[in-house]
Amino acid sequence: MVEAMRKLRADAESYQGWWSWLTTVDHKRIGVMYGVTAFSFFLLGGVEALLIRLQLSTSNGQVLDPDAYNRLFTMHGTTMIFLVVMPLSAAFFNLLIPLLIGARDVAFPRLNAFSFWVFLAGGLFMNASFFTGGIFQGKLGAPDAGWFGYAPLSLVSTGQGIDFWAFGLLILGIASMAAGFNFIVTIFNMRAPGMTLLRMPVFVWMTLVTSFLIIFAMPIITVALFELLFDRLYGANFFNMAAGGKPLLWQHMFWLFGHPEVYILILPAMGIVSEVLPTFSRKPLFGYQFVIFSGLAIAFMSWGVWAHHMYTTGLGTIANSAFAVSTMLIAVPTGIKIFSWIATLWGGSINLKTPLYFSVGFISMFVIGGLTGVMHTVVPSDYQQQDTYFVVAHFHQVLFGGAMFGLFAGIYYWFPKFTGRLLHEGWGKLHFWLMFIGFNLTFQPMMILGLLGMPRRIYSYGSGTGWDFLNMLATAGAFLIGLSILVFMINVVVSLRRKERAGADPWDGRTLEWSLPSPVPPYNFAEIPTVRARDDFWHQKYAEDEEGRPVPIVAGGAYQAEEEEGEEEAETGHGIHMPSPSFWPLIAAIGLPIMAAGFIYQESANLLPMIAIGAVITIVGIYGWALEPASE
Amino acid sequence: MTLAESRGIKRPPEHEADARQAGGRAHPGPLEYTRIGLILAVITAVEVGAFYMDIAQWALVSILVVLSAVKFSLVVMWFMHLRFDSRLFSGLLVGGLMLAAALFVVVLSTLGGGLT
Amino acid sequence: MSHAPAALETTATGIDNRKLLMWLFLASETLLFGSLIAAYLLYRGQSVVGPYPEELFDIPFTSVSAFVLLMSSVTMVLALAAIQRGDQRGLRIWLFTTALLGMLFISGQAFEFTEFNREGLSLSSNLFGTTFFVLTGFHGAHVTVGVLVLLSLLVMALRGRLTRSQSMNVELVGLYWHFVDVVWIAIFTLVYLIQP
Amino acid sequence: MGVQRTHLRLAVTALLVAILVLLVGCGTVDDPQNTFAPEGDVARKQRDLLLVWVLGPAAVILVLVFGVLGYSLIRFRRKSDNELPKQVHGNNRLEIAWTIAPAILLLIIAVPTIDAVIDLGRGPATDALHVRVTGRQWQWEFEYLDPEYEAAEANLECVAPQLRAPEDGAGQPLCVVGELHIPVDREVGIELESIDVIHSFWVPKLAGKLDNIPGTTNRMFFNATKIGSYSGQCAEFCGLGHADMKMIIVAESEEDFQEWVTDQLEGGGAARSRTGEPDLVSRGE
Ligand code: HEA
Ligand code: HEA
Ligand code: CUA
Ligand SMILES: [Cu+2]
Repeated sequence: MVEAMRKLRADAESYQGWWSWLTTVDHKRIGVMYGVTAFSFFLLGGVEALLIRLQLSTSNGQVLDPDAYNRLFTMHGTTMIFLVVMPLSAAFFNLLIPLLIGARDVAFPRLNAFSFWVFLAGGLFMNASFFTGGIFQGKLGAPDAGWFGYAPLSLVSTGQGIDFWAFGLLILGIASMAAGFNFIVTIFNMRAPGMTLLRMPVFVWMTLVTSFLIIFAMPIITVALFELLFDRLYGANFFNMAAGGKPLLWQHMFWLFGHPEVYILILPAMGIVSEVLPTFSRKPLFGYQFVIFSGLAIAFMSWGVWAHHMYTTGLGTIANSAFAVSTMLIAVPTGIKIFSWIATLWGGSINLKTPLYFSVGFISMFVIGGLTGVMHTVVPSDYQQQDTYFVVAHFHQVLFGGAMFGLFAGIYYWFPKFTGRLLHEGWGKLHFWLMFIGFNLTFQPMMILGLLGMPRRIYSYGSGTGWDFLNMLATAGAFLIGLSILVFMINVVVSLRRKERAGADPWDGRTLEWSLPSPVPPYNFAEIPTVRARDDFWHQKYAEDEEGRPVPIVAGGAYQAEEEEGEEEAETGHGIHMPSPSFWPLIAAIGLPIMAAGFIYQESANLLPMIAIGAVITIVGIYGWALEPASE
Repeated sequence: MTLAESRGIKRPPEHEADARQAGGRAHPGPLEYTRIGLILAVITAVEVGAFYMDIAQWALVSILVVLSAVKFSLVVMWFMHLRFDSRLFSGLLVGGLMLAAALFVVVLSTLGGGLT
Repeated sequence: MSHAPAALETTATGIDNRKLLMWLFLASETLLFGSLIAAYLLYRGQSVVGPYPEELFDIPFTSVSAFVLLMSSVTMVLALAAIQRGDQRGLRIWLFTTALLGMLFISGQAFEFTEFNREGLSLSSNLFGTTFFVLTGFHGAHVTVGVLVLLSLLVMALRGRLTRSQSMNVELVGLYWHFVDVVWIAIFTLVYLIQP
Repeated sequence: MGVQRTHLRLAVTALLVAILVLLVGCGTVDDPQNTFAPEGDVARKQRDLLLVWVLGPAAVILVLVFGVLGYSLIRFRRKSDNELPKQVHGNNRLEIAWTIAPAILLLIIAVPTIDAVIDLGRGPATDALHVRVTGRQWQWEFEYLDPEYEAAEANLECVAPQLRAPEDGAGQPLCVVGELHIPVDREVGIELESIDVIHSFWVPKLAGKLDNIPGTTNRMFFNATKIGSYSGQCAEFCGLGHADMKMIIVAESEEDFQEWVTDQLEGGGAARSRTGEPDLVSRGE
């Protein structure tokens, strides 16, 4: 056994270099790649946002022309949602799920690698659209119909921007669905002995719920995108009103997907916060069951509210009322979470470290965002707010103030587990405060701008509107956020060079990953653990006295003895089987954007062969994958 | 939740390589499959027959919907083994179907069109 | 379909990983086909110009097609029963028959499409053409993928690489195949038999 | 620890700044599209609904949540490294309480919401002025549908009427572009259409928006309770010219309105059509 492990470690150490990253099927490496890629896209989306803010900083801005502006906000929204928040969440799924449930890897390691490569292919493909309009003549070619691409505007849009957008989203959809299937199977099937569903950490639960939302929501947008593409490329009539088509069908389908999507974006962050708060208050999560069931309730209810994005389309009195009520009620399970988190802090021993800062930032900003959401549900006043900066403020408040803050909390919390180094606290707090202040400076003024009647998606506004000052504030805030991101990047670089090691359990953690060395070895667990309680690792460290106060267990205590017995049991199992690396997932992924490009250009440049080439590459990849003698 | 119940500290005993699944019964044999196939064929014949009969539209529609639902259930219950396999699978399929049905009934009724 | 020995590691639920994966995939496919069918129903009878479905549908022909696909489900499940018994000859025969029936179905569809096309129906001619071709086309694409996978299985079986212990491979393909079949049961009724 | 104190003070300052900004923002003089300064009954109703029923409760919830959150952060800070708090796992009664209380609050908010939805969903009053508003990339076209506003000549700047098959025997409704005149204190019934992509008709001080969707007709109504001119603009992204797709609604006395109409009918409508950017300064003041 020991011999085998030594060999595995040696194998892993000899397995280095760029080739090893291209063929890796290790969930931790894939997680790192997801994280780094998504963060790069965040910088890109952030630069787009800064350009937008520069243009809007004063009335009659001259930085961008309307065409470039429209393309930039479309790409900003699309990038932030599909290339930043979703994959950052996926990075955490990858890094953590096997560790949290006591597994050596995900259920389908190669499918997991495939997800990542397809995501990368889709992201690059989407951004390649910038170059289609003749960028050297100063014209961007990106999509220009907004991140929800309402038909018929997205039909009449000229150039290839929308085609790239639609195919890009289709490719990204494949990546998300594959990851969704994989994580559901992993969570159901790969749990260590004793890890019952109701012992799973909340983050695992939220991953499960999110994955279910993904696999049910993605097919709907897939069909919508295909319909759009058939209309654009082959003259089909789905949204063509001249032939009797209904443009509103697009909106229904988009938001049928789109609303579950916003919970796909927020639930992982909520899971992260549910792990951070207990650790940093040295108390179990308050109302574990309620937090989980409220997550399930949110997921369930998220299917019944989509038309709140369509109040002003004239749905009729009954539909508007019904969707108003269903949307309002979604605040109830969300409230349960907020209250349970605060109750977790209450009476705890709160360790004011950076991950906790970001978690508290999450709670406070998300509550503001949620309450503005509730304002939107009041249909008649939404007639005034819809498509104004009030909406822009609402969703940045939940997406940035919520999801991004939560994800940063996770980065600070788990960074030591995967790098062996803690992020520097001083830089971290500077990062937090700059971001927190910058965030409020950017998005609170937008709330007022919305109420002052500033519509969204306008490249310019007149000077008599009274919007100048607040816009200037927002721009200043955006640059402050940018500065905070630079501080974060400095922090990462500085911290990685620190000599000081983090140790296995720097935060006095509660869940299984903290029982492993940092960084985690390739096989995760030398012995698959046997789980006896929720927050199992905490209970290995502390017993509880009669008053419910934890008492540290000295090594060799009762629990430890039991543990050894458990180990013997596990000993009788198999040795460590690690999945072997494979480059087939990468090959299979490469074919997809080639095929998509072939479809887009087949008429103008007769690239029919390109479709075939792409298809062949993908099929070869799949066959190679299927026939490869791998042990997974 | 059945899953939680089926989940103890001990792993379930290793199962044989045949198709027996946890909580599931053995699959039926060729004879039974063929019988179901015959029933399916007969129902299809009845459907097409009904199509050519001179009956009221509502009656035709209800007959066709019921018959195809029966066909659907026969295939998923026997050929896809939902009768014998883990209840989780039935839950997934039925959940997906109900979700799709619920969502699109609402969409179609707000958008109007051929259904109304 | 990897060559992983069937019961190398037992899972926490006792359910096979790949079988769960397949069912999750099928569950999400219900929303894919649900969306496509909904678009068809939404635009049923809304075309502003012809050709209309009443003029084109050839019910006896399509009924035969539907019957062919239905029977391919029977042969598919017989292939599974064969491999589970260790009956290699049966496995090969039934896999072959299933693939053949699948190809027959696709040929039927190809014939139907060209026929409709000749009579003036195209993706762009009217709402009926748009929704009909996209819905049945997506289904046809699924059948095609299924046939390719069946043929791959058949090759494996002929080379003796599909042993009894790998019956899960056949079971998974079967699940997919039957699902594609039940989707056609719905389409046959909703699109062809029920007309406004 | 003093550092933590400073952080908290910083946070409080940031919050105060935010509130200050809010107050400054709402009090600016130039506010041609301020939804909180309505000049019509519909817009007033929409603002009051928000102010009374949502903003108040939301503010209370916000203060409560922030208060308890801030309090626990200060009160329960870790004082020593081996401090181990009592392990509380939850409290069902508490959980149920904070499930039910928000639900009740929301159902209460739902009542005036639905009431207002129904109210705004009614048809226009019997004496209303009927106007069809057509959106097109990128201008607004207003047609006066009541029979007394029939023009002898068509206004060639108006594209929508030309696309529509002319009705037998009927003349052209008076059509103007970019600037709609209405009599003050009289309800205006609006029909919204589009001839290309989706647009959204929005005059913040008079009424919330409703979309112009190709292939459908949406209906709304509003009035102006004060003489003046009100600026509005397209609120659904519609392409390159979206930001410039503006309009002016001029509310004037019945006499002025009639005079304007007579002018228009004689001048063929084109005379006073919008030229360039609309003038955002109120006329009536
Ligand atoms: C992470 C993403 C996220 C999240 C979590 C939410 C959460 C919510 N959203 Fe938001 N929303 C978006 C992302 C998100 N939204 C995006 C991207 C858009 C715009 C898309 C576009 O147009 O581009 C949008 C737009 C949007 C609209 C359409 C606006 C318009 O276009 O006119 C509406 C309308 O109802 C709405 C409502 C809500 C509600 C009620 C919630 C609720 O879930 C919030 C619930 C939370 C709370 C209420 C706070 C905590 C609760 C308590 C403290 C309990 C007590 C509270 C009460 C009793 C009220 N959202
Ligand atoms: C998770 C989602 C997310 C996030 C994080 C953000 C982040 C930001 N967003 Fe975005 N936004 C959306 C999602 C998001 N947005 C969506 C969905 C839309 C709707 C689009 C549509 O209408 O279609 C939108 C629209 C939108 C608009 C409205 C445009 C319009 O309607 O006309 C504005 C305007 O100010 C804006 C601003 C910002 C700003 C200033 C940030 C900032 O917080 C960004 C901060 C980040 C940085 C500043 C990056 C840091 C970079 C550096 C430090 C440079 C270093 C570079 C190198 C080393 C190369 N966003
Ligand atoms: Cu018209 Cu925006
Ligand atoms: Cu929503």
